[in-house]
Amino acid sequence: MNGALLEVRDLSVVFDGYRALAGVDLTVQPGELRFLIGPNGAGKTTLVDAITGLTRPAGGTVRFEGRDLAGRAEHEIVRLGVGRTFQTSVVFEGLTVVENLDLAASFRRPLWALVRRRRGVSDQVAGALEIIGLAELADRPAGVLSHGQRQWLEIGMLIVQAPRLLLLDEPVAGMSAAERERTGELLTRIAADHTVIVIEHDMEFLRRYASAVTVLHEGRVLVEGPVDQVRDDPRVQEVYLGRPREGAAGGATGGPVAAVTAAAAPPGGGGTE
Amino acid sequence: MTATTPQTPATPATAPRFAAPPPAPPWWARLGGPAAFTAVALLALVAAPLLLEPFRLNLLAKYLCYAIVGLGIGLAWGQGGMLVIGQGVFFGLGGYAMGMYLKLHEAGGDLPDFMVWSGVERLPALWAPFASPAFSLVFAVAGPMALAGLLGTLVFRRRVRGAYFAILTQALAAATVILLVGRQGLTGGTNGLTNFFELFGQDLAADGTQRGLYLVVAVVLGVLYLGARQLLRSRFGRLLIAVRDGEDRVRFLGYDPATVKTLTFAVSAGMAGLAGALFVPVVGIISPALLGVVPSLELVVAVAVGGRFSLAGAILGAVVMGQARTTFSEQFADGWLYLQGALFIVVMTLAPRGLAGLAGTAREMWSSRRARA
Amino acid sequence: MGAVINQLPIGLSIAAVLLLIALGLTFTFGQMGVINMAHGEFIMAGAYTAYLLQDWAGRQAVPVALPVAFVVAGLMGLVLERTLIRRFYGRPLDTLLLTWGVSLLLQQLARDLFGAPNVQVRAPEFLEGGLGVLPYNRLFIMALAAGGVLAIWIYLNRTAQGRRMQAVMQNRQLAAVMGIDTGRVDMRTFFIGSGLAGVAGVALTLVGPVGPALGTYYIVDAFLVVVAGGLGALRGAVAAALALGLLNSYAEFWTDASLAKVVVFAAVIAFLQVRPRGLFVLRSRALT
Amino acid sequence: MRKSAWRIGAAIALISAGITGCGASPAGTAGDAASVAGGADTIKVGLLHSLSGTMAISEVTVRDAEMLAVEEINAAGGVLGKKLVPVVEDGASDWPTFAEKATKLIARDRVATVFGGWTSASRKAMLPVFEKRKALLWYPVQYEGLESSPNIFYTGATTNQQIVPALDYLKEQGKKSVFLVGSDYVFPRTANKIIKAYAAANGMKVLGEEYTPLGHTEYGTLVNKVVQARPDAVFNTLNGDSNVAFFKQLKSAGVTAKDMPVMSVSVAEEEVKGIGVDNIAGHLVAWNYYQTTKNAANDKFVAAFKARYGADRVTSDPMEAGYNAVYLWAEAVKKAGSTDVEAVKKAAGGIALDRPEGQVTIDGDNQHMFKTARIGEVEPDGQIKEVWNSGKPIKPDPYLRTYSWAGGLV
Repeated sequence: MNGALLEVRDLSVVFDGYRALAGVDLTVQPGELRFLIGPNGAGKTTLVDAITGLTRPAGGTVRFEGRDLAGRAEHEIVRLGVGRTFQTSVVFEGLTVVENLDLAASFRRPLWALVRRRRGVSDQVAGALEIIGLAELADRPAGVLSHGQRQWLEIGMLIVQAPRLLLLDEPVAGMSAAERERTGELLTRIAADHTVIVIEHDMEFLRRYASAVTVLHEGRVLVEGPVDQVRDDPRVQEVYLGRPREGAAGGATGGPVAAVTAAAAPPGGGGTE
Repeated sequence: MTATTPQTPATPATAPRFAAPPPAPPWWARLGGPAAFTAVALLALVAAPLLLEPFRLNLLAKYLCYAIVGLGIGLAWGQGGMLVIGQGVFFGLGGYAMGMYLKLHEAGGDLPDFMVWSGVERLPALWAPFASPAFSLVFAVAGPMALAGLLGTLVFRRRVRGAYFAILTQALAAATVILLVGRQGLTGGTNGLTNFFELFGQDLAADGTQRGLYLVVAVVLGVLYLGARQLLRSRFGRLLIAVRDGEDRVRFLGYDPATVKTLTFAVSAGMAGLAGALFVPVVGIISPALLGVVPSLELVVAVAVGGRFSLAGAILGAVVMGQARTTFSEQFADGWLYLQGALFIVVMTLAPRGLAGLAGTAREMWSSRRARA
Repeated sequence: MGAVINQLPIGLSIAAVLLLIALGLTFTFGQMGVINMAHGEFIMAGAYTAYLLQDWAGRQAVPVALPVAFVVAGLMGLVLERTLIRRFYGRPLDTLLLTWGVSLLLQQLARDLFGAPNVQVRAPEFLEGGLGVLPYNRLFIMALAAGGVLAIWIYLNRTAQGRRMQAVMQNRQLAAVMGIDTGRVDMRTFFIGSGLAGVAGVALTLVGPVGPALGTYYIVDAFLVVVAGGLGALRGAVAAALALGLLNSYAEFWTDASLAKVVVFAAVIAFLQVRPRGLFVLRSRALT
Repeated sequence: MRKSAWRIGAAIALISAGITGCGASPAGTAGDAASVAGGADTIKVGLLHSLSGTMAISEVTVRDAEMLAVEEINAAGGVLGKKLVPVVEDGASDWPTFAEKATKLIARDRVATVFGGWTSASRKAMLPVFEKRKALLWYPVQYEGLESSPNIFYTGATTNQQIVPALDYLKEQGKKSVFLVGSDYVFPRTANKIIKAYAAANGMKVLGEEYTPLGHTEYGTLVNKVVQARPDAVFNTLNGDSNVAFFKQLKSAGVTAKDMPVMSVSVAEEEVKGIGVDNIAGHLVAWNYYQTTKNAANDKFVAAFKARYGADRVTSDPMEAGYNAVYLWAEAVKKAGSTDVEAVKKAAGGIALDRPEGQVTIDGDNQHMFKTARIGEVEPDGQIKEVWNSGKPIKPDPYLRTYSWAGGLV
């Protein structure tokens, strides 16, 4: 296990008595492109949240480059080199595209250095604009971007920060076919020189771009391995095609919302396979 | 994932979001207009002192003091999303620093008059440094900044924000007033500090002194405005807006929003403190009634009326509301509360971007019509 | 030691007043994110309701006014919600300023309708006298607060309407997706929250002044209770009101009334260092 | 930037225009205030009270009384053959506003004199304005003393005309111990200092001294402290709405006027209604005037006031003091033959008039009034019955120089 970039050991997360993660182990080596899949409620986003400091784990460890991430604030974890995107993209609508990128790129500057105005566009930002294909929209406010463009901008904001590990949460959810195509290319390009973990529901996308896959189910790792092997695993097939067990898991939170959530959850992308 | 996965970033209770998001491009940050600024500056520095009778000039100086506070509120609230309804506390801290200096100067080595009435026999140690005008002025700015820095650190680091923060600043204002009133021997109680006659050897009642003070206030306001504008156009300003619109997201860019907010809060408190220090010689009194919840809220409302997203709007609002208040109470006193109340409701409902926003909209309509013609 | 025991009922009665006032606020603030600065004026409306009912009910005005004031203040809240606040969902800070404007208007209106001086509401005979240090009117307020908490608990947990209200409180969008008419729920919430303020107003006529400024005396403390208790959490409001009430009474006993207020504020700040979101908080994964 | 800057520019221009527009009225050189005030056949006088805000409740009644006096004087032919024109301004319960409005009345409206103020804070805020501009203020409310500005006439009681007689009365009644309860501001703290000095010299015990913030309404703890201390009497300097809460909570704690009377110095007829007669009946108050005070001048005042403002209105001490102030000033102007501030001040000393409270004489030295102290008891009908008076007007002594026990106070 030595030399692993990310090592998650026996990680558990509890929400009001409901165990969203129940002892997850995950190891990611430098340079890897890892896909995380699983049905609704499997704990994929929770896992990413716990790694990036958004959610405090109830137990277990997360080590990044050998350093324990426990108890560190989100921004400190980012500064160690772990970047992430969100399912629903959150770019700063009040700022322009280039300002969004520039802000992301400046994160290692001391605060006092930020008091000076930005002059021009740094090479790094210009490069990222090129990669994500938003060069001609550089000076438009991010608020006018389409859903797909926002996701790319978010990825761009990650790239300029040069993280050693990228965590992308459903980057193609809600995208058109053409947008998926471009996102896939973007992903391939990024994965060439970054370590990336992608949460994805979309099986088509998965088949095209994934090599290694980890399947989560009910807060545990169900299977891990190359994409074909995972796809043929009977346990995975049971989870995805067999009896829908996520309803029971959701019910454990109790209260009206849980009832609502279980029923209201739209059929996830994972169920399409 | 279950449907509890991250929603769009707005739980109503905590997210400082706006139904009608501000017009995306920060137009004020990109339009350079030294000529226009110079015109306003000339009007304020040359025309006003020449045209206004001393009584009105003195009132304008008072409004400009409020405008300085408004500028700070615009920075913290309009740009940083931190609604402060305890800004009067910082204003008061600056005011008291200046008031203490003037009072000691007036007493000329004796005890200030109110201490004699309150049975204080020796000058409290807290007062001693304020015999120095330099210390008083520095404290007027640094004191509020330090207090805001402390409160900000305590509160923002624990991610208390939005409504909670607003309520805490409100409670701070209420508690400060009670403390000031209760420590009468030290602070002059409800009466506050008053009865000043001289500032740096100048007779405060003289028209010339008041004109000079007006100019000082106007220049300070102008300088602070330029400084604030510069700050907003910098990366820090972009970061501040980012914090306003998505504090948690900023964390994932590797910044600590608590630091950004605390700094901004402290800067805005420093402005309020300076305004308070200038206010005292202009108006001649500082008392707890000036820094409670109500005056603090009135300042915020003035900024809302002027336009919280625009620094110029914040200044405009403070001046307009100050003048409106004076005019109204001269005409019909009872009407002021109705008018003030109604004004907030109308502004918040129909023009959340305030006068500045209305002017912007009007201009856009005009220019688009002209473009069509 | 005698002081500790003596002050206990006084602390509890302060807590009861705080709780009565804060109960409505936890609702409107917790569920709808509305910081209703006009809540104090709904309290005032309740107090004036008792005053007006004296012409008809004489000294029984206070008990008679309880349900009437609930409806009167509730309707005022309803009107406020329908006409103004509904435009402001998702802008809590703006509602603060908006409702402050409303509160100024209502105060001035009260001045014009009832005059600036305080008016008198006579307490019913059966509330004269008391048990030891605890007067009957204090006991009445404590009973009222306890009754209010119980009624709300039953409403929230034992009725379909209450469950819908909880659902909206926990996840508005999802509740809407589920087919809950969130607009109706909001109306109901505001009606109940404001109505509780009216009830509090009637109770306050027993111990305090009845005048146009009535609401302003209680509003800051009430908000502190809500902040310390946590958003929309009934048990949080109860615990926070108890804690602040007791702290207030003991701090005042050992220092003075001015310092007690400062102590309470400092305590709330210190407490938020430990529990930034208040005592009880609904866990949410929403990213803000 | 350009656009926003233009916006401020436009606004400032607009405001400046507005200000200068207003300023175009009777201008002239600022400075010498009064002698020609109001032009040929009228004299302007300023009435400056809080008409809005927390103090409006009290101050409006004084404004009403002063207005009545102005109207009566005008109906009788005015002063020096000129009609008085009242200029009413709102102090808005805000001390800097008082200073601002005082400046306006003096410098812009050029009034001959100003009648105004209620709280000490408002007076302290106005004082430098009147002193600097050599103008004249008539202040109508009892206050804490320790002041004697050459530009202010004080028509309410100073401490030796209210607090000291109240203590004399309590002593006479055999009260050996008192508990001091007050709002946390200047008047109560000063009053209590005097009370403690008096008590020390007269063998009275002060069992406790408690202050509550202005507007405080939670008196459970304080009442508890009072009850435990078991004093013979309570000396109450609470202000405004706090009185309502205090008396209600005192009564519900089972304290009656019989076993523990409360002597109040800020509760007048107007406040009794709000407190509720049930809650305060039997307790004591100390003033110089009550609506029930028996004499011809008062019968006339009460009748005129009710005729002007409604039968349900009551008159009170500060109202009467404000009403007197206008008459006293008018008398001084007649005597001086001019409205010039210095002339009026010189003429004022020694003027004696029969007023509703009895004879009032201006003390030319400290510009306070000789006033008769009266202790009253609240009746079940809400009126106040006089139970004791000082027999003759007491010479004002704002610094208590003639009282040996008060030596260490100032």
